Amino acid sequence: AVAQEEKLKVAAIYTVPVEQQWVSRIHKALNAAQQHGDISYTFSENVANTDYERVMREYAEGGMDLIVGEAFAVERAARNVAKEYPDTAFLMGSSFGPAKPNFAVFDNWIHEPSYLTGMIAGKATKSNVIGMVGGYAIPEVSRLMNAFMEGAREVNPDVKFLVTFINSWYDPPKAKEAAFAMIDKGADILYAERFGVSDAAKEKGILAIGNVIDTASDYPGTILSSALWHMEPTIDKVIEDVSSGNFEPADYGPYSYMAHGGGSFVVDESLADADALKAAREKEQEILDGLFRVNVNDEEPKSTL
Amino acid sequence: MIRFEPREYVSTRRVIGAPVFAALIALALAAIPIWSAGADIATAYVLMVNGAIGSVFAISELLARATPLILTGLAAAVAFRAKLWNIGGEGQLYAGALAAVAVGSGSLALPSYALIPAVLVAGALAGAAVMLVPTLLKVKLGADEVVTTLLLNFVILLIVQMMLEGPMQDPMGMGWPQSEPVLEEAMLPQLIARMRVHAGLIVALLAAVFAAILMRRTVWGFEIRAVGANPSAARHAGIPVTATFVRVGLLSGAFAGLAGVGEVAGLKGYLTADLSPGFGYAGIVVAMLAGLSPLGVVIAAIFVAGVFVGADSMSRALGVSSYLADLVVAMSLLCVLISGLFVRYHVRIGGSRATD
Amino acid sequence: MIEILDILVNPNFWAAAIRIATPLIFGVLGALICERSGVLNLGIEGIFTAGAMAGWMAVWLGADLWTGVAVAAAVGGVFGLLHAILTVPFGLSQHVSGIGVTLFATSLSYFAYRTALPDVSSPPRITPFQPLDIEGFSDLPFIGAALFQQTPLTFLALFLVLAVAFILNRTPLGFAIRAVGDNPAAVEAQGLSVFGLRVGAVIVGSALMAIGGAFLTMSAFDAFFFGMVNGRGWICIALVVFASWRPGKALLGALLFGAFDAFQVRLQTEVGAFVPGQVFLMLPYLLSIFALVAAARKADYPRALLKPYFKGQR
Amino acid sequence: MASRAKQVANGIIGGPMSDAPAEQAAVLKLAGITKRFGALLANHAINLDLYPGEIVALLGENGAGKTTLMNILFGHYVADEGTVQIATPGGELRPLAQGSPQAALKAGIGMVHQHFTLAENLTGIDNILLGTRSLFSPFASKRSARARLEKIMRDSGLTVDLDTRVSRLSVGEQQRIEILKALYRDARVLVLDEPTAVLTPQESENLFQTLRSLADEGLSIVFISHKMAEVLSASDRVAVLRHGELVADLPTKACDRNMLADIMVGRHLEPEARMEVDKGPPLLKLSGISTGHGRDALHNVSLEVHGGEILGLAGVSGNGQGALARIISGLELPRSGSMEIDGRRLKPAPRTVMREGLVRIPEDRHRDGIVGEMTVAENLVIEDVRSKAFQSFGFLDFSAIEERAEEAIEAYDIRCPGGGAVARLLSGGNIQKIILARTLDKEPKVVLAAQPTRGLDIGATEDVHRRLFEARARGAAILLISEDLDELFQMSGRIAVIHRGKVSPPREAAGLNRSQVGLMMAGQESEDAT
Ligand SMILES: Nc1ncnc2c1ncn2[C@@H]1O[C@H](COP(=O)(O)OP(=O)(O)OP(=O)(O)O)[C@@H](O)[C@H]1O
Ligand SMILES: Nc1ncnc2c1ncn2[C@@H]1O[C@H](COP(=O)(O)OP(=O)(O)OP(=O)(O)O)[C@@H](O)[C@H]1O
Ligand SMILES: [Mg+2]
Ligand SMILES: [Mg+2]
Repeated sequence: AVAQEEKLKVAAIYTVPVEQQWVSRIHKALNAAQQHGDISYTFSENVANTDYERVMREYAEGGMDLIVGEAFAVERAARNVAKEYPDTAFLMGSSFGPAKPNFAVFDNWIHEPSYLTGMIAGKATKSNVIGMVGGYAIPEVSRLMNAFMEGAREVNPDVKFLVTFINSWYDPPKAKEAAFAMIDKGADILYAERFGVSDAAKEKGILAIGNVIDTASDYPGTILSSALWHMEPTIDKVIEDVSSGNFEPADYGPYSYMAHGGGSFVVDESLADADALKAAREKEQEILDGLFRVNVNDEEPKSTL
Repeated sequence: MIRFEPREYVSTRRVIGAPVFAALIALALAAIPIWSAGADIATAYVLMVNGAIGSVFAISELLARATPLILTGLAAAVAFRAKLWNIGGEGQLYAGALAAVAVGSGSLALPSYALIPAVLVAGALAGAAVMLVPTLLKVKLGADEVVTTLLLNFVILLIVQMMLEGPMQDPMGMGWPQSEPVLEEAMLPQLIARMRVHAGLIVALLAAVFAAILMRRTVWGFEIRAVGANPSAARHAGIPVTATFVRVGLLSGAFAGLAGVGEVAGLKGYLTADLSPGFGYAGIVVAMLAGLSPLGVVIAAIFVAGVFVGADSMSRALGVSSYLADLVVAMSLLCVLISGLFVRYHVRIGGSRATD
Repeated sequence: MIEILDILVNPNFWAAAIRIATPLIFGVLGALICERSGVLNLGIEGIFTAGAMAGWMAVWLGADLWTGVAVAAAVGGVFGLLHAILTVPFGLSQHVSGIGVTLFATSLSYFAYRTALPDVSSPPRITPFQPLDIEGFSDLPFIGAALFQQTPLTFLALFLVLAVAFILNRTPLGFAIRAVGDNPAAVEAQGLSVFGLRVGAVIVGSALMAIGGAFLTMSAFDAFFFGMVNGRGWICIALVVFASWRPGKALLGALLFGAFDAFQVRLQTEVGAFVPGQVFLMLPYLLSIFALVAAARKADYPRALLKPYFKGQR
Repeated sequence: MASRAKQVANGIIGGPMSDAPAEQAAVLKLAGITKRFGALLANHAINLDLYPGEIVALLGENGAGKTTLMNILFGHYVADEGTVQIATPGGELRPLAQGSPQAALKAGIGMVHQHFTLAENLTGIDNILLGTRSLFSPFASKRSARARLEKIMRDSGLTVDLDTRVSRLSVGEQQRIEILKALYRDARVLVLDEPTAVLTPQESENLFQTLRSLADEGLSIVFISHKMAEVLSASDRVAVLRHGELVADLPTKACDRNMLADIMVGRHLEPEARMEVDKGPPLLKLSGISTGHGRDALHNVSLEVHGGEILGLAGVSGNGQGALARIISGLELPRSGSMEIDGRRLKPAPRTVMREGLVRIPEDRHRDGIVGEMTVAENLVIEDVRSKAFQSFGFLDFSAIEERAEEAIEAYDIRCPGGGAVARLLSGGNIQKIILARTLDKEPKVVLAAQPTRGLDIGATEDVHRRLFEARARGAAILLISEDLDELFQMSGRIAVIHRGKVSPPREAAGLNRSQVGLMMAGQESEDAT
């Protein structure tokens, strides 16, 4: 066993509560690492924009070895603070690149499984209308939606999409209303980028596609397929690098790829069409083998109905 | 039954002592949530004080947070003096921030000494313009300003979102709803190297002194106080009531707008829709804690900021839920608010009821 | 144009409007009762949050749904009592006390939630209220689809509109509340307790607000989220003025707001590509302001609103 | 009878038993009532008994403690010392719980407050029934209550439309509702605090007739008033308060006007001698002014007020005086017609009329006259803050303001702790003095005095009259709007009457008598007066 003092001190800063899908994955991975005894972990959630820099500095001053967080919307402050604490390693979710000397980045690169869920959904829709409810049209969201749409179109060229952004990361009742509206317009499959969408699907007895986290057990019989994000490979890798003194301000994004186990594709086999599943599994293997690359498209997706 | 008898004479010791005592009570009460979260109470207090004033960094953070609160506090204080219930500080703050970005992110190529004033003026004007709408609706059409200012907060925030996702979106922002950064030349200088406290603090303090002089020493201030206390007598006495309301509205909005400028051009460098964690609303509390006195606003803002920053830092150091900080702030506000009673009144419990 | 008509004739649209309006109906009735007695309650936003949290938490801990509603109401009543004590016997500024209560109730709810559930990574869920399917009624052509997709809480809200209107306009209690909001001295001179009436009205009003919050976690959704109230309380404050302090108009205002919101969501999928969504989101607020301006001259607001009453003081 | 001996020993003029039948027991007994507000002794060891069927007038200067005493009786205030006893319907005296209006109501005390305590958003009947029934009774059937009220209205002559919202009733009607409130609850003691302050002469007359008939039925009545005439004509007994002490308790028969005034003020008052001043040129000229609609309208009003003249405008309140005063004050523009001050036609606005030398004493001094939250000094300069005397470059000149305050406090005998005192805390008379000081000291050309002595005691009234005479002597044109015929005849050279928004041509006061004016106020043109 490693002695208490030698444990890596890791802090995380989240701008939203830890229940929020995206953040929950980081939180979960760090909690797991703590459970293994690799690190000691503390975090601050729901940190307001103005307070973000102070929290970063407090952690840096407090002798943290590694600080994990999201630089989105606090990019400038995060990068400035990092520069001032060169002995601390920073791993930040960011749409931009890493920066010397100590600013590493990651992102939820699960466009691959998203594509696969699209293939399942494209076959499953009968009305040929798929409803998609997102938070904001940022790359992290658009990229996955576009991959999903591409996957669906590959197996079903007639499929149409309804796209709504609720302009909030966190308003389930609103997301639910948006989903209801899409059902009214004929959507029979919902792409659940936000909390609340699957609830609408469940209530109306239609199917939903999960994203980032696995909610199948919360909505039995509703979640057809999900593209999951696993932060563990990224976190484990960065902990290893920091512990061994090999930390580099690199892009840890690829550790979210399926090949590294950072993304996975799950299907409720009792709900999915067997042929569609077979096709998707084949495609999954191609991706893992490096034979197929899913396009990265950060454009804002638009309704096609 | 509780009875309140107004004091004939209120000693300075009481005026200062009561809120201090109340703050201590609030901190004592904070022991309950700290304890319920399973943390050590004594350590918590040490950490809290340290987090608020224990280092240059802490003090800088405290002042950085107090800066917008002073300005939104002033916005409420001057307006409330005239009984113009401006609950729209939040929206005006965002309008100020939006204007600061519009002017400061490249549309004007000016050297620092010209660009900074331009940004400040733009922000103040934008805040003032936003407040002008409810003020005019009130004086011309009799629409209740509590509601109109409150509703405009939402409208402005939506406009900000619209701008951030549309014309003012940072093309380099990867699709994030954020504005282009404010130019280096437009940024308010930092007051301490590598610390966040910025020249916005000076602006805020000047604004407080300005408001204090305006209210106490000028004809306009006299007129504002008169209109606030009794508009019909003021009108009868020949004071231009409508003009006074408009003046107060513009000033109040301008202060809140400046708060937005400080946040954008002093701290963040660009605008996002989550710029303010409710500074506009907190300003109302600050103003009332200060008894609507402009200089009192400075003290109240520093107090509120200190409690927040200290409790926030403490919660982090102890690994207690960071919602504790907001809770301690709320409890302090309520306690200080109540203490005001003991300053103004003898509080008698029971009372001398002769018979029953 | 056709699309817009399509939306309006769809019963699901009206179902959504009623659903969105329900928490607002509770909130606006609560705020209306407080204000009719002369007390502005800006604690509403926090009381919504506390109700949402407490009601949900009770159910999550094993209580049945209606007990959860009762718990929410009780918690709302406690915060109402706090606001009432600060503003009625203490006579402190109603604005500040209200905002203080909002800060307090919100932060306490969040703190309590997080302290009780420190390690959740996805929000725990309960089984919420289900639509009230009444045999026969649900099959009615339009109404059935619009109304009977709603849960019992919506029917409670609609019932409360009638109850509050009835109490205010027909019963001695209602007359006393209206009188204390107009001229507390009148109530005192008739041997009634100004404090009792106001404190009671604020407690009851706050309890209703909290049920509005509970609707969000126990009917509209099935879990508690931070920030889920999201300004709904403030909207109610505006709606009360829009409604000129009348329950019937309050219902109308809430429905109008709900309809706008539902419309906005639906319109976005139609024309979202051309008009920013925010424009639609703005409409209900702007409409409220216009309605307010139009109604400002006529409204007979409670004359004693915001004015503390001290016995034996002038 | 021990109490009487004590009162006499205390130096009180007269005694409670002077006129009341000796064998009759008191319904109400106030004993040793003392009440302090901070350092102020508002009531000091007051003993007062009340007997069935009598009408007692409570007299005293502003601030003498009359309202305080009655508020203690009714439970709004708690006395610091002393007891209140009230007889049960059986006639037995029982102590009354203090500080509880509810207990007072239950014991049979009814009170009509100086400021009406009516919820204006309710109808008359709902106001009357407020608090009479369980709050939690689900239905509010008013049938039996209405029947009882109708009987009370018939018996007392206090008729009023019970189903009209109070906000739409006239003050006289509102007062009737107030009295009905007490009668409906079977009051045996009725207290009226300055009931006639806002009533017209006719309304006052009716009121006292009603009160007399109620007293004949056995009701005991205490009323507070500043008007000597009505005290002398309507009461059986007079109690006088001075500086919180009961200084006289006499049968009315034994009193006369001068004697009461002297007891009240504690010194002898000389009525102001009327001296004639030469009439100058017309300084205020209104031509063809029309405005408004309904009760508060004006129709083609033309008036000229000359320098050195006081023109009295008589009229029952609510016949357009308000609109006229607002127009002359510059608060409102007329729909048609014009106004000239000293030959200069102008668009009325508060500042323009003041610039031309017109000053105004507003009808409602608390609402329009002073800013209660501001200091006496600030209220003294409020009309002139923009003048060079009190500011330079927009900054207030505090020493000038202070100096001005000291001078005015001295000159006008404004009783207050100093210029820094908050104006709200001053008595009505002293508030009026602030207004007089800031207006009359400007040596105005025109003075608009609207109800300048309403609610003021004799001393303060005399003071106002003296100041107005002084202004006239300096050549000012004074328009005096009043409902008080005594005042109008005492002050005015000419009198005009306003009725339903029309103003009669002014006539020399000397050639008019009270009943002629009274008829004109009621709308009857008296031909013979010319
Ligand atoms: N006793 C009652 N029973 C059933 N419905 C009622 C009752 N009283 C009122 N209502 C209804 O409740 C709604 C709301 O009443 P609201 O207070 O708005 O009426 P109102 O006519 O505006 O009141 P008011 O007459 O006091 O001005 C109305 O539609 C009214 O018909
Ligand atoms: N609640 C109070 N607090 C402080 N002082 C008070 C209060 N009520 C009355 N006073 C003071 O007590 C004194 C007596 O007041 P009160 O109202 O009884 O006079 P009054 O005889 O009714 O006068 P008026 O003729 O003007 O009505 C006054 O000096 C008044 O300022
Ligand atoms: Mg009504
Ligand atoms: Mg009095």
